[in-house]
Amino acid sequence: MINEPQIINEALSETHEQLAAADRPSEDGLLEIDISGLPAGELVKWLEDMVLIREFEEALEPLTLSGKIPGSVHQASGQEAVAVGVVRALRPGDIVASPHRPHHHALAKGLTPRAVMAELWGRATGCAGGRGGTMHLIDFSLGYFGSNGIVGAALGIAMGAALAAKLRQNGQVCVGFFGDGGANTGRTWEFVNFATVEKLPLIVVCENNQYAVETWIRREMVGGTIAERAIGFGLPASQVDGQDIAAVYAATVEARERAAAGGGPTFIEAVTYRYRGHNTGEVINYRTEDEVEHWRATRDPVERLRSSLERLGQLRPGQFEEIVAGASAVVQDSIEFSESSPVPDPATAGDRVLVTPFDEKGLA
Amino acid sequence: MINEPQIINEALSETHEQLAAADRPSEDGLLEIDISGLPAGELVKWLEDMVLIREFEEALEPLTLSGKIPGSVHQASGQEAVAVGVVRALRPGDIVASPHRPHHHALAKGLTPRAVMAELWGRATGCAGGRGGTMHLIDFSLGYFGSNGIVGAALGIAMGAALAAKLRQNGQVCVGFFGDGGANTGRTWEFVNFATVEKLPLIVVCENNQYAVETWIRREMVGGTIAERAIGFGLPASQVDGQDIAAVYAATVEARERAAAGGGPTFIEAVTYRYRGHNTGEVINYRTEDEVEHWRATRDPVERLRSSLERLGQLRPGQFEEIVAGASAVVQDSIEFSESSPVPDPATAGDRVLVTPFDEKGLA
Amino acid sequence: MTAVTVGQAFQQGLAEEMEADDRIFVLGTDLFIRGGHFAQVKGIGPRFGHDRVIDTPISEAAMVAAGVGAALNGMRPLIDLNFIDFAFGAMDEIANQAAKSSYLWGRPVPMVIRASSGVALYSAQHNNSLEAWFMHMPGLITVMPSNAADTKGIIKSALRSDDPVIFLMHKRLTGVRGEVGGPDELVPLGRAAIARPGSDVTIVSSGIVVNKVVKAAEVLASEGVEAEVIDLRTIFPLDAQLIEGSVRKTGRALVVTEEPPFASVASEIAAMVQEEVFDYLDAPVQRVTAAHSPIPHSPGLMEALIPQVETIVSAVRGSVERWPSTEA
Amino acid sequence: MTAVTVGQAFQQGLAEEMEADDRIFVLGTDLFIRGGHFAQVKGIGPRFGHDRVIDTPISEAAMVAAGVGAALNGMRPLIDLNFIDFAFGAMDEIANQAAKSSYLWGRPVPMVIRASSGVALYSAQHNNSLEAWFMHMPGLITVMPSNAADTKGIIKSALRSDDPVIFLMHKRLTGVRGEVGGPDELVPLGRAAIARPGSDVTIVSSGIVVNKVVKAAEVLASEGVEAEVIDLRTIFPLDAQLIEGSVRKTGRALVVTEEPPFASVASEIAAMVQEEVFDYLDAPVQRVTAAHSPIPHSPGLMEALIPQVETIVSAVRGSVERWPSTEA
Ligand SMILES: Cc1ncc(C[n+]2csc(CCOP(=O)(O)OP(=O)(O)O)c2C)c(N)n1
Ligand SMILES: Cc1ncc(C[n+]2csc(CCOP(=O)(O)OP(=O)(O)O)c2C)c(N)n1
Ligand SMILES: [Mg+2]
Ligand SMILES: [Mg+2]
Repeated sequence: MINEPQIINEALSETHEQLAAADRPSEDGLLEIDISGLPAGELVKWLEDMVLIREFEEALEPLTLSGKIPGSVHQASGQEAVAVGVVRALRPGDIVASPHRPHHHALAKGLTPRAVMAELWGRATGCAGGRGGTMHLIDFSLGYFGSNGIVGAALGIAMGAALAAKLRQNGQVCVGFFGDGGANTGRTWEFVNFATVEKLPLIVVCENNQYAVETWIRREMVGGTIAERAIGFGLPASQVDGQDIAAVYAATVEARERAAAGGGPTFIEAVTYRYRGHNTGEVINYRTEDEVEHWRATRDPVERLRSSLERLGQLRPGQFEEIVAGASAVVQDSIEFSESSPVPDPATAGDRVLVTPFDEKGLA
Repeated sequence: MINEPQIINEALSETHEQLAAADRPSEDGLLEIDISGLPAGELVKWLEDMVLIREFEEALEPLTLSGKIPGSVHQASGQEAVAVGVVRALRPGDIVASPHRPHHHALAKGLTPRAVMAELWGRATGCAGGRGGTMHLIDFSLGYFGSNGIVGAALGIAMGAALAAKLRQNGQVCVGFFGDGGANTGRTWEFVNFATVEKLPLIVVCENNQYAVETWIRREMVGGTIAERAIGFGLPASQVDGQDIAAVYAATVEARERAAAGGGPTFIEAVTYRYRGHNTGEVINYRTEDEVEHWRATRDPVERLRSSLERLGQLRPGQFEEIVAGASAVVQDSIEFSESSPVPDPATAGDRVLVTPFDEKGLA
Repeated sequence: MTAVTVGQAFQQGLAEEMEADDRIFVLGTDLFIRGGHFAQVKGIGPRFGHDRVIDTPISEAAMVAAGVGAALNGMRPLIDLNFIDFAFGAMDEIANQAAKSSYLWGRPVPMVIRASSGVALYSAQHNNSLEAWFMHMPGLITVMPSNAADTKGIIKSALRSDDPVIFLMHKRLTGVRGEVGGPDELVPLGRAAIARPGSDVTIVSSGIVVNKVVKAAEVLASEGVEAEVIDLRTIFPLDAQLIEGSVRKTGRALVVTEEPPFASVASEIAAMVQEEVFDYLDAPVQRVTAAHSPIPHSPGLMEALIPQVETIVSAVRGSVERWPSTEA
Repeated sequence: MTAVTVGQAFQQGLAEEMEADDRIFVLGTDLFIRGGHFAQVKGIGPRFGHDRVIDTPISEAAMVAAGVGAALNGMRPLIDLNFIDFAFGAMDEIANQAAKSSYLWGRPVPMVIRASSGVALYSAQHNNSLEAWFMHMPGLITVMPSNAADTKGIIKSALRSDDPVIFLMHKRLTGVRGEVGGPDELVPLGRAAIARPGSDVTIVSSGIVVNKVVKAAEVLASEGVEAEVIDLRTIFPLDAQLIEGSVRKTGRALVVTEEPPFASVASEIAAMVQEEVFDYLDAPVQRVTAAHSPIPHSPGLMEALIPQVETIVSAVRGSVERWPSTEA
């Protein structure tokens, strides 16, 4: 009964080759995107958002490895276009909830790098007072209904928030993010079904970065796309190129309109890629460096937007480098801010478990 | 915010009319079935199985209302062709697991009416020694891996049994039943997905009787059929007329062959109907008597097989009445058997919780 | 004042609160027409309409998630799980989401989860007693009324609480009648009640078991032992003060519950009482609980596993005989 | 004999049993290459192949259901849930299916559920302590080793048991080294161990906490108080005899656990000890547990909520001062 050891994902080369075959890169090697439908005056800001996310994520690995950030975190480098494309299509009062890989969503939704970074550091100045860390970021005032440590759970919170929005008729639209791995947990489909039946103002966004930890999507999912799976639950669903911010934005605008008009939820599968390991410090044995390089070279979402903007003359020479430098400074500031922030007072460690007062015997 | 009271399912008339429009009944008002592909010599036995189930189920209401059977039970009158059609397509070593509406499966799989009836009565002679009742019937020796009180759970047990069958390479094929309501519980789709990924020898049978308690399927499920939903999980899936034993049998034979050949699971949605309430004693406010009558008149699975057999001269005049009388006597016997059976010894009530011995303090 | 059933008391309390606060809605399976498996919300659907009584698919995770998300977004949902056993399918949503939001995010989840509970028919999978689980899990309030008045008074408090409340109704109490308070009479969360005053032994229990304990107290009274019967009403936060005060007086305590014995509500009360009033105790704190066993279908087996009046009486008798009172 | 980590001890025990019994297989997420989130089965995949180490989708209900069904059909699965918190998504499969089959159907479910547990980093949703829940639920065995030798010896026993066993490995023990027994050395389920003998006070604990308790015992010894430290190893069935015997001797007991306090394993032991050896007790049985709180991210907050050596020492000191020994 003993098989041969087999360490690298056997289907890997196939993905890579399929990808390469489908690619028709432009001169700079990147696949072109069409940004003509986007609000021209805002696109530099979008690029700034994406660069900030990239810089933020890329700063984290050494901070976790050195223990300054306790524990490891899940970086989203490579997935910037999904976060920014979705959030830019929303209105300010709209709601977003994230899974365990959330920094890009949180930053896109307006949380400051300081609030997020200090939270990762477990400092009192973090957005959850240092109690939550990366998987429990929060800012209700910005419509950010939390990152979540449990696969699929954030979609449930967004779904429930959408139910409240419907009942309160307040015009809010809610977005629940999850990953390709989250497409295999039963609760995801309960949430999708319920939202569809109740025609909730919900946008379901599956960030299909093709891996769940070390598990390639095709290892644990047979048949069509995740969007095709969703169609069986009776809601409009489509797959978009998650590295193309224009595609993500357009799909979200349409979904938002439908939701706001009482047309119910929409399912968006955004095909994307994470450049880093599942978590900081991971030793990657399940995919090749070639594969990563191919994604970077042909589909990097930041570079694709930059290249389009440059081609259309909306980015002057040197401006991109300025943006990167600016973002880097902001991230650096968030690190210094975190380092100099106080840790939460241990005397408060047990506070706020309930609103109802209690002590070590029960009712206080 | 107060709406008009609204007691009858608003979409009811629609179903009924759709049905009526689609129907092309034969002379006796029944929709014909084509039994030419079935093993001719066995069909009278199949009819006997179905009649036995019907008689068994129909005997239960007064027994529960009088308290002789403690609690109420879920009858499957009207769903006989699904149970018999599926089980007749299996081999003896194959495995079946049922949800809360299980008597038809248990009897079809070979449990005696005495063993089942006495279990409902909570008697020591019941198939679970009186511990289980209707929702925990069991006979491992017959490959009957239990009825289950939790919606969707039986499919999980069948799926796990199928994993064992695959690992043990023993040729077993496993069947997990659930209802239309069970198509909305997340676990169902986890089980389906896992079975598909692992190519397990599993047949997933959804008995779509169109109601989950009082809830009409279209109230809590939007879009296509349940089978179409299943297709998104990458396994072959089809909807069959569950009142046509030939259709059920054929679909199961095909599924069994696929499973046995290593082709993995198949999803069968059998559209059927329950004549009785969700449970004995239920007051039915959610569908019309007309609807029930229409199903009985055009699609009764017992009558359809009987009519076909009579048409082909495989049932002599009077034989059906003899079968009914025989079944009725067997059911009557099971009642007398149960009534005269001992209740389990209260001194044993706490036995067998674990194999490892323990007492009221812990380890014994 | 006329007597109503526990089920009707629940409906009254719920309807009154729904009239007063339009953030409250009810969500679960088969509620609108049938009123739930125990008719616990019968009539609420037609009265308040489909926006306030939402029928759902059989999707317990989605039901509770809907409640959590809606509560975080300004509503006050009552999620009806029918049987508490179905909470297994929503356990992450209860324990990891609802119970942790106040702590992590500073925004509590004002949601009530109602479920029928307690030992009755339908065998093992429909008769799990989970009050100890909820008591153990930080971030939840758990209540378990024993009569109609408390049912009404507590559901009203629960619906006004900012915390997530697990509201457990004993199946076999559903039809039991009693008088109830008016629209402004609330029973506070966290406060136990003295169901029968007494001086010789404190017997703590909750839910349906209180009735058996009161009967046992009558038998004991005829033997000269006056039991003080405490009805917990709220399982957590525990009304430790009331219990301790009583045991200081009586010097003897018994806890009677219908749950399995280990790491139970009864364990907690026994542990707490001996810790806090050790010097007043004439005898160990005893526990009478259900057996460490699933609940079987056959009624005779089922009854053999749970506390009965006679078991309670003899536990007290045994204690008094072996450890006679020090004073008197 | 060379020292191995607790994680390696687990792998050794598992591999030995897999060699001996080909009904054993392992199933969970990210096991084959990565060896699980704690490298707990690192190397087992390549060694035994894809039929014996089955990677799954993120579908906890399906994982445990696969285990239950396979166990009922002749196999002996080890289901790896990575973190015990993910059991929430499979709670029905654990509590309503695996735990009830022996009772209802007379066929036990020989399945081991392995998970990392105990307070560590990653905040509230990844740091639930559920051993009390499993202890409370009839039909389950729950174990929680404190060192490498027991980890190996207990996983071997668990894999040979016919009952469903919840095997909890403390996250912060994963890399701790110790010597382990050979292929035939099993540690029986249900048997506690005396981690340090003593005569003045019995301190009961389990898992990682045993280390803190032993340190506290050293401090106490320097003050003239000799603590007997009991390492439960198995949470249920509880080794009540060993605990009672020790308390009969010492007259004083403390339970130290890292879980929330109410209806906890600590509650159970406190309740049981005072019930069984009341007449030997000089002082109430004390509990030192984690606070009734979710576990936060910030390490300082986290440490403030769980028992520390100093808390344990002062609890014993407080007891001895307030209730001095009667004899001696
Ligand atoms: C219910 C549950 N099971 C398992 C885990 C452990 N876990 C955390 S992230 C992850 C992989 C998620 O993959 P995917 O959904 O594709 O998101 P990605 O990491 O790719 O962003 C797993 C298994 C969890 N957090 N929750
Ligand atoms: C997880 C769970 N939720 C709810 C119930 C209560 N319940 C029992 S049967 C049933 C309806 C099931 O409908 P369906 O699956 O269509 O089967 P049918 O009764 O029609 O045979 C419900 C809601 C349950 N047993 N388990
Ligand atoms: Mg992924
Ligand atoms: Mg149905």
